Amino acid sequence: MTAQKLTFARAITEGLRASLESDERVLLMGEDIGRLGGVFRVTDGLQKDFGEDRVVDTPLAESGIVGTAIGLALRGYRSVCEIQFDGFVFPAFDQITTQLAKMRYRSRGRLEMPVVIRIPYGGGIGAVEHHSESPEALFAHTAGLRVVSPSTPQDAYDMIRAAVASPDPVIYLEPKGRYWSKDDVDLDAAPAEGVLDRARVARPGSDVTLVAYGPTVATALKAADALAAEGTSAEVVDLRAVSPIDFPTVVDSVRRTGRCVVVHEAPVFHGVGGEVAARVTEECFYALEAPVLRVGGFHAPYPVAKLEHDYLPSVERVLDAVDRSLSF
Amino acid sequence: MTAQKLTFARAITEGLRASLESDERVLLMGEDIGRLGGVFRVTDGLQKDFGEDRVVDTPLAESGIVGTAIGLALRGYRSVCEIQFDGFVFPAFDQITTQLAKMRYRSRGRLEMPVVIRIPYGGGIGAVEHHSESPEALFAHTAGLRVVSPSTPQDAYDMIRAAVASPDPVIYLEPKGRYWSKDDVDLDAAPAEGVLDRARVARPGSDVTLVAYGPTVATALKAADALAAEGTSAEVVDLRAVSPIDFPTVVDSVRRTGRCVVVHEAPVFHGVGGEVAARVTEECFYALEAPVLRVGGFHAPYPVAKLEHDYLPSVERVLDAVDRSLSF
Amino acid sequence: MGTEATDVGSDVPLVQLVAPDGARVTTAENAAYRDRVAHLTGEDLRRMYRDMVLTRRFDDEATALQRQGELALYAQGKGQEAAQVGSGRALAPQDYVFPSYREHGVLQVRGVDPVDRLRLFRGEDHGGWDPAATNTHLYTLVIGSQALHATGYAMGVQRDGLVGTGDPGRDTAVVVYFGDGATSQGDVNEGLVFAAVNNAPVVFFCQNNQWAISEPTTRQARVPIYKRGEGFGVPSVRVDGNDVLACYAVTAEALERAHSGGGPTFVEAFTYRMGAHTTSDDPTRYRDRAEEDYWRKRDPIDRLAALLRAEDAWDDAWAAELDAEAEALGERLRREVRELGAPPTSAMFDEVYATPHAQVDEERAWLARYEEETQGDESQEVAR
Amino acid sequence: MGTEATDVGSDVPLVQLVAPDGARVTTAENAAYRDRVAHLTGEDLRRMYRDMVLTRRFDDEATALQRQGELALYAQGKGQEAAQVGSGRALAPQDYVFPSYREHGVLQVRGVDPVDRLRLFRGEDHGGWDPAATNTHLYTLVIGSQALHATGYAMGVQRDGLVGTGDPGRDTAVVVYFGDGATSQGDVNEGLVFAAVNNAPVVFFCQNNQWAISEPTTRQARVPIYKRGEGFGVPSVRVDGNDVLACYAVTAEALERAHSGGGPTFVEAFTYRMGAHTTSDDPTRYRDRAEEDYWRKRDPIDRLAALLRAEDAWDDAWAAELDAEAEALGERLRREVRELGAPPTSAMFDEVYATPHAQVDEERAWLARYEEETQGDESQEVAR
Ligand SMILES: Cc1ncc(C[n+]2csc(CCOP(=O)(O)OP(=O)(O)O)c2C)c(N)n1
Ligand SMILES: Cc1ncc(C[n+]2csc(CCOP(=O)(O)OP(=O)(O)O)c2C)c(N)n1
Ligand SMILES: [Mg+2]
Ligand SMILES: [Mg+2]
Repeated sequence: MTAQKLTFARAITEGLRASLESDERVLLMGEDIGRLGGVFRVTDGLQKDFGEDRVVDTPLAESGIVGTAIGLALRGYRSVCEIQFDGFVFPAFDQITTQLAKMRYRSRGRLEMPVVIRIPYGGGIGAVEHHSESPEALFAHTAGLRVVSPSTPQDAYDMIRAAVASPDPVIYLEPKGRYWSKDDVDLDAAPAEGVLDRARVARPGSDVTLVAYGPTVATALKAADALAAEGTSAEVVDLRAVSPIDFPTVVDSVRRTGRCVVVHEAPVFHGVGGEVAARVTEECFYALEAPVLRVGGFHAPYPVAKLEHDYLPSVERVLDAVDRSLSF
Repeated sequence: MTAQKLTFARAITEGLRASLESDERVLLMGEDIGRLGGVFRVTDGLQKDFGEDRVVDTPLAESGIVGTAIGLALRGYRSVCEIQFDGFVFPAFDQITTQLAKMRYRSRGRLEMPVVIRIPYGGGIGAVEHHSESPEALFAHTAGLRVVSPSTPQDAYDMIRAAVASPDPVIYLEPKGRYWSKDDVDLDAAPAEGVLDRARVARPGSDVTLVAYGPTVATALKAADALAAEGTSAEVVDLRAVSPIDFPTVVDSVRRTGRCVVVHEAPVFHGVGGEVAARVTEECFYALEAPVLRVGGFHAPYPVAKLEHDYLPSVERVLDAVDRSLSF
Repeated sequence: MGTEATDVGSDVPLVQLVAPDGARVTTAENAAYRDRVAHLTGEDLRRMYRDMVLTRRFDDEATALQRQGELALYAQGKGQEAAQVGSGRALAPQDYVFPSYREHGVLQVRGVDPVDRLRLFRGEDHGGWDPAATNTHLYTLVIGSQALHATGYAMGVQRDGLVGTGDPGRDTAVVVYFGDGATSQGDVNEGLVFAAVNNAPVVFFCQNNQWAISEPTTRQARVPIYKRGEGFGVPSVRVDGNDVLACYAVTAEALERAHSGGGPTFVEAFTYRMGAHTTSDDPTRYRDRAEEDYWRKRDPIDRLAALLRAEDAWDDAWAAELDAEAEALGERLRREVRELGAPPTSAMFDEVYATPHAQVDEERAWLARYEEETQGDESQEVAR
Repeated sequence: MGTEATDVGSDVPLVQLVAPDGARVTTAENAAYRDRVAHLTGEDLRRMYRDMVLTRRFDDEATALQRQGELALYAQGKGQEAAQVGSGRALAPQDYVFPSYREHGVLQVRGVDPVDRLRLFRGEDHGGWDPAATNTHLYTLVIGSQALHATGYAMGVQRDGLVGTGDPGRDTAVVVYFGDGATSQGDVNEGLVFAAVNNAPVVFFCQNNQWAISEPTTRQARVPIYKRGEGFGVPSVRVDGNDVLACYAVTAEALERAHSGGGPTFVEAFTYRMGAHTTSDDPTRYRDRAEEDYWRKRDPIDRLAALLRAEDAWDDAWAAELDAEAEALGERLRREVRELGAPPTSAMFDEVYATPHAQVDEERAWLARYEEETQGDESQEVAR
């Protein structure tokens, strides 16, 4: 293994580069992804290396981006669409929900939709409105889409390659608050198996299971550190995907620990945590010592930057939930 | 009380008529709602009575309908937008999610958004693609929206009037499969209180709680009949609203029955049932004899009409879930 | 009210090659279009006539099948046969078509099997045919969204190097069909943006049939619809949509532009939906008989018949054969549509994803088990 | 590359009343527009100059505050002052404005407090001012969506009977601002559809500043942007966006049309974004100095200064006062923006709904309790 220390963002760049290199029908499309390299520079240098026909600066229209990517897929191309920020995916919601997700089904498998939609998402970067949201539940409810979010640079690299290779449409959610975090990435590894649908035990433990994905995996790991210092052993499960959800891994963990706390940035109300809690409770009813608890955003629009740290699930709020679970 | 037997659809017509009469700033907007009276005839006769400026046939563009309704609200008008079918609300998803839901918050309460979006939803009518879906979870997750669905003609009448009178935007989901069902409606009753946020015990019972809303309330009531014949007493709670959810009423019921089954037409995966199950489990952990079970659509696009009866939650599938709950 | 539907530019000149009475129209303005149909022989015209007659028969049979409860719904194309057959006949086999949901005449020309065309309306399939077999995409029900698919497909064709090769067997273009109502949707307008900026080989073929369900075109636009394309820098033309030769000619011109690298074209075919919007619709609620009568006199099939007779291209034996062929089509539809079964319950879960998805797999297994168990339980259930 | 940005129709004639050197432009074509500014006195021109200078100063101060970490972000308007002040000055007080997020000059004219204008960029408020106080809506960040709000608002004005009353104090119109990039969004195009069909009193004011972040206008359109309106039947005009008088004149014309019942107008103001897209942007990655130099010579403030001098409307004492006023504005911003506190945590839950919502109420109560408890716990937490 020839690992390099890369930022999370750069790991995605390298994953895109590898995909562009290995299949000439892979295209990147989006606003400002060419000469500028995207507002987060994730596509930096790729237009220079692969040309304007493969790394395409599109008109400013998200429905147009996804809609034309669908057409390109029908012609055998594999488009990776960049949505500039989470809050700007909604103009494309119709194309994603009624067309992209359903085209294969509608055609009884005759048509394939290998389209990836990359969305920098989540908060904590002090941004203005629409730049910090977590819309994963709005995609995960729709059959036909795969919805994933990496939490480490290595997963970011492996998962973007797997997403581009997938014959199914993938909503690839990039935790933008982690873009600048660094870690070892093995760029030469063979394409990883199962990264789009298998959860990962990020830290083993025995007293409580913390379920997280994307940006909150780091939060959960920090909470686990703090708990360890107090003598509580927390297992951290990184879901990687919220559609599908790898319940066997979660259930196996909760059967051992008897307690579960789900952590995401999105509002708790009608969020992914509800699905996890409902299903884990079904499967672990007799093993649970406490109800599955959820820590996440509140039922309010993402607030102004000055308040976001009170809105986001902090390590402290995770610890508070673990305390409540333990004392149930 | 001067009750009349009215169809569900006609009860909405009369609620709209009452709203148009009592406030001249109320407008109806939508495709084909004028001379045609809408494809389900819910607005039948209203353009004739209130004129083309108040019952407006719009261009064929859902984003345009909701976006202009927002502008009209800023000028003091109260628009009721008709979306022709559930599957056609998605072009308006951006305006609903990023503008309608957030305008009040963005302005710190200086701007009001009294907009109602009426959506005939749900299946069972033998329709083609996009005409039978249940998208409620996709709205309920977004703060700023109220999301409701009546289950009886009287509620349809009371709730549409309350929705139009509400200073908040309301997604008003009409169970189209129930449009032709008839029941007594008191058109002279004073505007009903709390119908947009209080659940209704549709049938009292003591052994198991069935939670439903919109089209599945009838299903749950039929299941309760069948269960009664077998000696099982089921309480049926009609949520009326999925945002907010009246948890005290549900929790009170489940604390008494110890068992709970949630029924909706939408896919179970990441659906409203997850929120209900998670929260009920938190509040009733020691009272529950079995995990909260969910009955609903599958994680697949709404199928062809020939298969819809296998897709929809039937009375039998509710009974099956109750059996599983009872034998847990 | 009878005139309201044709308010938006009914006085605008349009490309016409055959008058309603079947006489050729010869003007200075239509010279280039006349050239484009000059090579069509009597046999070519009879072929178009055949397509139109079979499309009309298909329409009538499908409507009848719906009335008999064999179809859930049906969207009639009656009156639009010239627009559909004329444009369709201008296509090369390698060109790709994105229909809306009323282009039965286009499907006829492309060779999509008539029974397959009704699977969707029967509620047996969301699509119904293999797009690859005829380079004809499935029907799209969400108004306007296919305009972007077509543009993207055309961008793919460009990347494949199949524009401007000079080889008529290889140069490839895309035609997307939509209605007057659809022009109001953001997606159609974004399609024009993307097509214009990319100079994509796509023809936007708008059938202005005067109505979007109950709304006349005046509720969608206040200037003639074909003007829309020009605002995006897309060459635009209005054609008499009931004149099959004119529709052929303008489409041929647009395709030549696309094939040779000249980019997109916007065509407005001015026509009329003679039937209801769908079998669920009741047009008497919103339009009057005078308007319908006006257009009935402009029936596109009558017009082509008159032309064939005027030019001695009509042949009674051939006409009798065509009658018999239409009869046979009707007979086949009545028989085979009824025989279309229902897919197995498990088909509900097929092809949601290409690769396994845990929740789909579990739910499929659950339903199979449930159905098996309740099969045995039937008696018990009835008792309930 | 320096010319790429101005490729789309930079050779198209546009309405101009003042040349870059400050000389009045007198042509046969601009006669009607000259009439519209004939009544403007030297004092009127100085007032516009003042607005432009204060807007520029506001811009510079805000940029500096962002650099110092006092703002999260800032979107510079430098170079677009003439388009914004000229159009803004044509408005009547009762007219309603929908800005995008860069219309600091419009806000200046409308009287939105300068400190309030920065609350959004400080991350202290999603809006920042009371729209009713100045008939100026909040900034909208989702590109193009305000085009529909403006059209709907204008439809409300029509229903209020405030179009074509003949009373200049009552007739009401709406102006919506957006950029060249925004013209690609479905919503802007749907706005044109709804405005056209309803003949709504709304002016679509597009500032074509040559760039949408890093993308030149050629990525959005292949014909001049003002053509767009015509395809919808909306009268359209291109104006020199760096000529404050021309911008005033075309907006006045459009507003007169709207006020009197003539319906919508589409204005393309051809201008340039002299600064970065926002303080997060680095324009050196996508455009070259030659282009920036070209436009620097066309600075709208310099042009108006030259006009004032050429017409003896410049007054040194007045200029010195204006300098002092700009100084004071800067000083006030530097002081008061720093003093803007943070809202209380509970504000997060305020005004999500107008009426109680159970989940919001519970979560608000939960967070208050949690914060109270952890306040006391602080030491314990640190220990963790
Ligand atoms: C997004 C969307 N909104 C609404 C509908 C419902 N609908 C089906 S057809 C139709 C009218 C279409 O009119 P037009 O585009 O003129 O085509 P035509 O039916 O006349 O061929 C409407 C409103 C739909 N299918 N999709
Ligand atoms: C729907 C949406 N997509 C993307 C963005 C991100 N974004 C912000 S400004 C901008 C460019 C806008 O260009 P233009 O309309 O020309 O206005 P300008 O910034 O030049 O004033 C983009 C892509 C957004 N705000 N909204
Ligand atoms: Mg039509
Ligand atoms: Mg711009």
